Amino acid sequence: MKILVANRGEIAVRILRACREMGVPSVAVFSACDRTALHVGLADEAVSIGASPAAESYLNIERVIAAARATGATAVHPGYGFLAENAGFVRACGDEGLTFIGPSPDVIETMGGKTAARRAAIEAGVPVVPGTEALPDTLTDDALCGRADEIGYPLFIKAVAGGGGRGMRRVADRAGVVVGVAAARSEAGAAFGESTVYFERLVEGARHVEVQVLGDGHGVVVPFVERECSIQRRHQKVIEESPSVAVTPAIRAALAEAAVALSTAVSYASAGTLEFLLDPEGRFYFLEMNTRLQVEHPVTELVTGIDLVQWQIRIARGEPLTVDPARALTAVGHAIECRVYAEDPDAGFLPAPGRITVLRGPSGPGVRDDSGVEAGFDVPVFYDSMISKVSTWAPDRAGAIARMRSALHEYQIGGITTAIPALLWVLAQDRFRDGAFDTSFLDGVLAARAGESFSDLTAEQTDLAVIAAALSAYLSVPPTAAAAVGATPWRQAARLEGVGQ
Amino acid sequence: MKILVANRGEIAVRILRACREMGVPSVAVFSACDRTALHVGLADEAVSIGASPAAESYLNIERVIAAARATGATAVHPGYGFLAENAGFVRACGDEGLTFIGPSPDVIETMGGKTAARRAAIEAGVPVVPGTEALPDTLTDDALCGRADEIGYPLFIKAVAGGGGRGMRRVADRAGVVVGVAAARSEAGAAFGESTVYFERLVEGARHVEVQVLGDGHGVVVPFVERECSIQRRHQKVIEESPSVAVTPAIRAALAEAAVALSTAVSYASAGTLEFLLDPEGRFYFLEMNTRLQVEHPVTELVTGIDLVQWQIRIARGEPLTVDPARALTAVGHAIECRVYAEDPDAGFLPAPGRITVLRGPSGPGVRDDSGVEAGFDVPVFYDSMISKVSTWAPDRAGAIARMRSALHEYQIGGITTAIPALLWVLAQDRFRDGAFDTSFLDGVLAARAGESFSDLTAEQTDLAVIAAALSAYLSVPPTAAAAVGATPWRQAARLEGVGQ
Amino acid sequence: MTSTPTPPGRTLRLHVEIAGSVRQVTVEPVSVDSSQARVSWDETSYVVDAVPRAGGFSLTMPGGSWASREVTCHTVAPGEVMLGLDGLQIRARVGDGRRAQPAGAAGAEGDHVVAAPMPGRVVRVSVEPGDVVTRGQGLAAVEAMKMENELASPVDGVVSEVRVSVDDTVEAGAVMVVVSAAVSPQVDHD
Amino acid sequence: MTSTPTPPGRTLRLHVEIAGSVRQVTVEPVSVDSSQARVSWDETSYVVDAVPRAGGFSLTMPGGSWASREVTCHTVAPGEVMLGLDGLQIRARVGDGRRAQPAGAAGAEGDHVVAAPMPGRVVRVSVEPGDVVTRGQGLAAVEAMKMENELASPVDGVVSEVRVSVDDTVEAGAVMVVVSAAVSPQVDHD
Repeated sequence: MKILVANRGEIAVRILRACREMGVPSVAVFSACDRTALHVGLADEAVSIGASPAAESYLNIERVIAAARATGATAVHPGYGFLAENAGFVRACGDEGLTFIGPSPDVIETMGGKTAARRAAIEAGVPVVPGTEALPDTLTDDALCGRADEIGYPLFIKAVAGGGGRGMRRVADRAGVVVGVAAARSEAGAAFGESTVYFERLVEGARHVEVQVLGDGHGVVVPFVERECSIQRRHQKVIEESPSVAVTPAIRAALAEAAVALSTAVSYASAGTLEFLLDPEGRFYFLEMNTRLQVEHPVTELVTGIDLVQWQIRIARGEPLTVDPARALTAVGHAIECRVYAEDPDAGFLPAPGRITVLRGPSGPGVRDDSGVEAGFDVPVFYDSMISKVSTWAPDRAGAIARMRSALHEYQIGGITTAIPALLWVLAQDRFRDGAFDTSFLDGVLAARAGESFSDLTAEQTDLAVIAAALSAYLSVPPTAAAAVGATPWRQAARLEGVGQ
Repeated sequence: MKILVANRGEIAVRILRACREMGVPSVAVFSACDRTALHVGLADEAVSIGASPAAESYLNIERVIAAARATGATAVHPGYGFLAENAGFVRACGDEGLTFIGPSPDVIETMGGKTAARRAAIEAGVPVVPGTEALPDTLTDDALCGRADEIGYPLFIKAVAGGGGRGMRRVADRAGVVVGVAAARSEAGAAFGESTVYFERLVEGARHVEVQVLGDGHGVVVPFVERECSIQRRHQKVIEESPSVAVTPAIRAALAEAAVALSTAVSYASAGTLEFLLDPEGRFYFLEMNTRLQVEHPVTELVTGIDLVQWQIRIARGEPLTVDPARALTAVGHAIECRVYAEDPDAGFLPAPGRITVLRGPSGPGVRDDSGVEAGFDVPVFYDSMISKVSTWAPDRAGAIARMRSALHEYQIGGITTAIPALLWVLAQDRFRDGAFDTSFLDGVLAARAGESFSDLTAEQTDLAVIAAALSAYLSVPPTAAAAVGATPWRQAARLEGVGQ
Repeated sequence: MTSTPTPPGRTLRLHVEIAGSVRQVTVEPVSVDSSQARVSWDETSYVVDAVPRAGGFSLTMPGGSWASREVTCHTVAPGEVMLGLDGLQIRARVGDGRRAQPAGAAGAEGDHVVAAPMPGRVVRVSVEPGDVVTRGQGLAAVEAMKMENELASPVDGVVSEVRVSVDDTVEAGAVMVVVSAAVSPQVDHD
Repeated sequence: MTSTPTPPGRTLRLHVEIAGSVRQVTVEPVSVDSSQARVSWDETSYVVDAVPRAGGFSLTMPGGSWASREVTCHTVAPGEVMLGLDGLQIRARVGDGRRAQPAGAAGAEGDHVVAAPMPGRVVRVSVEPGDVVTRGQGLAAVEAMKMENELASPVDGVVSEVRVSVDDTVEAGAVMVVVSAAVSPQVDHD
């Protein structure tokens, strides 16, 4: 097997590492702005596949297939995002004789559409959030309101093809239905080229928990201990952990049973994740299935010791699924993941692309840094702003949080801003530390503190910042490590002045 | 508690991280050449303690104590090396009211001297290698030979105060005794200021295994699953792992029992390690005890999930030792550590200090990088040449080795040479992969290939090297990340020429 | 950086604004042969040992406080630096101490330019020249890193210029829309 | 680096020695507007895309082979670079292709300098001027990083100079001892 990784950033790096550990030759693909990206250097071979906009490179099926053909790759790992859940791409791989590392295109179609997946769940006896089927565009306003009344308020309008919170609207009462549907349809149409929406009851106080599964495609499915992903900003996950403080052994067993029932029903192959809402009474409802590797898979790897990417590759090779089910369902210790986005949290989380002047990722015991960037790299404007994921493990949740705070504290990155100050702020909140949160927690506390800087300084830190700012004006701070041996900064300032004259 | 870390490099970084995770304020000390060292930046406070030679800084008891006094530190963690096993330093800490994070000075004296430790082991019923007590300088040559005959050949002459292979001589027969003793005494005298030696039988085909313990100082001692440290170059450990392929459950239990007997006999407090020889028949012999944290402690942390440095701090605070003994004695998966020395393996492992121009440590699942350096740092000539330790974990030994090869492969360091090519070569040896080695393995295979480069290139790698060498002459390679956006290297070359004119 | 380098040993006066408060700061090298300087403002005075390192400084305080820190530092705009410290990010304004230049209090009168906050693609233009807009009203949107960022009018006023169209690629700081402020009863004098 | 930078587009001929074998290499940029160059020797020819990056290059080969590599690169002495590739370290000699300069075959006749291989402290000097020494005999020892490194005579000969004493601090490359070779029956001609 020779694997082409049809992705970029940290997930391409993650997959390329798995290839190298397994002795599997690897091929990276890259767009114009990713020529010097980390994943390019970690692959055995690398192929340029086009211009920077994703549509002209990472989303371009023909170019990815051509790169596989040119390098003699025999398999494709799609990572997440881009072409990972594109059944057309999976079929194109099949036509080319390439093994797609993931489930079949039919399963992707069955489980990928939100309403189709709900139907499959209902058939498999898995509880779903009360909701409607896809709502035809031809429904009258009155009919829409009638369907909404049946579900009850508050409810969510969701796009069938949705993701990342787009095409999604919260509706508090009947009066908001018609305008909400119009807005959601328009947003979904613009974002996904598909404007169909449906209604789903809003489960108040719910957490987002999800079950990782591995399937061999022949009816064997191994469920894993749950991940808790309720810390979200605008429906985007920010912090994930495993296990969930809200999941008892009985709930865990029931979640696993539901995940197996649904995955087995579709003869699921490879790694997949079933997302559930868990209400304050411990009832859970299936939401959707992600038919691919998940961003937050490291927390599962840290508490079970099972390498999910290596298993995806083994399953694709046709090896038997010999994961120990007891180990998969038992968390040893606690793991937590923070997504490091290139954003400015003090400017409303504005995306912050740019050149990284200095980078020192966290390290040490119990710390895993899945980074997709390095010093000198220009974080591009064209793709998702996540530049790395920091994961920590400790025997208990408090220890994992303490280790995460320490790791983020020592994470040094210059030239761009990141959401790290906001992550540190969340980790310090009592409600987070107590585990007393639901999916609305983060948006709520962010709204309550709007405008305040996340980089709240102690008196000592303020003094240090004043000193550093003044020195930066006095001295020319070199963008990279280049202080001459024995030179004092004041001499360097003098020398620079000489150059300027 | 406020902890001063009386060390430098990776072990200071390791301890400072533990302090920050535990919320304990920390103080770093640094010598002149370490002003910008990594450990200085990771501490809450940092104090200059003198000139670069260790005797004028890290080994200077008065200056270390003065730094603690000036910063209000209440405890001192010595790391390993420097003052870690200096009973005089421990007493000076006590006189100053500082908690020494380690055992009592009496225990250090009892277990620190090799012949005293042997005596304690014999009293505790722990087997030792057949050998003599310290040999008085007044013995005649005939008497020396007589004592050697009693032990049998081959034997080792060892310095009572020895370490790192100094003051140690292998003697094959009676003819080598007198000259060997003279040489060992002279070397030990020069290195340790103490020339006394003793004889010990050379156990043929022996492995070096060791047992980590934690003691509470009140008679409770928890033994850990063994570490295997037989991969040594000139008596210096290079690769360590846990568990040992040669240790059966019965041997593990017996080793643990011996370690507990000896540690309990001295009411051992804090972390310590008992070193044993294990012969091919599974018999083991106590060698010596290291009354401090060991370089290779990460492999134990990786297979048990127990943080040894945090426990040292808890024990020093007087907290009860609540480590689960079953977990401590059970390896989950397999861990391996490679020491990355700044050496040139192709020049007889010559030390290679110098400025690090670029550094990208390995990362990802199952990889832990304990580094003491970063890009821009000048690796000093004054101290040990170990710049980092890479540890990997996997469910089994083959997986841990594969992961280590991948991690070292991606470890990028420029400006200095390191022993990484030699490590990769060892990891690829069949005897290493089969676990079929003893302490003489590495020196033997190194001698057999003397003069050959460890960087044995494939045809493709040779071509790439030729290309890179030619391009480096054509273009000015910037020492750090600074390629201007949009500039091609050929334009840059042209611009440089313009500057030169 | 923001000011002309100064001869070794020469004292420099700067104003530094952090989190809304401005300090008049004096920087005075202890000697050109050491890496130490005295940095003072108000009643505060530190002797710091400052060694430049990758993207910033290593600071220690041999003069008593003993604090040690790595600070990263990059210029984001003339007179504006972004500092990184303990996982936090601090925007600081630094200027010549002789010219008073309190920041933040931009006048509410006259033309206000609405610039792209980061490089990206224009995905929406909601106004035309002559449109009357209110403070906070969306004028246009830029997409970067898969996120849409709505740009709002900083003032009540009238759109005087629209310089971009949908699908244009813009650099950070590119002027997109200009709004002429309605006459405001309150004017801040500099 | 080892040679004067060359105008864009100009072809450069170099000799490159790696692992004892010397190749006459030609480097020819494809154009100044691309980051590609043709690098050829003997029957071998590659088009490489070379982008400078921290301490080295990123190389890809758009011309068919598709191999991609990060190579670190630093000059250790004039005409000598140390390359890092796939965790390996490769010493290469690079020189102007017009001047033949086969390395390694230093003549066995004349004065041989024994230099400190790294910075360190002299811990032993075993010879005096006039001593007769044999090839491989220890002359002095330097300590660095807690390791003693014995320096051996490269030839049979007579010690003509001893330039260091015990406890001296030496830099890498500092001449410590000079040995005049005994007349040898075999002389390599360059």
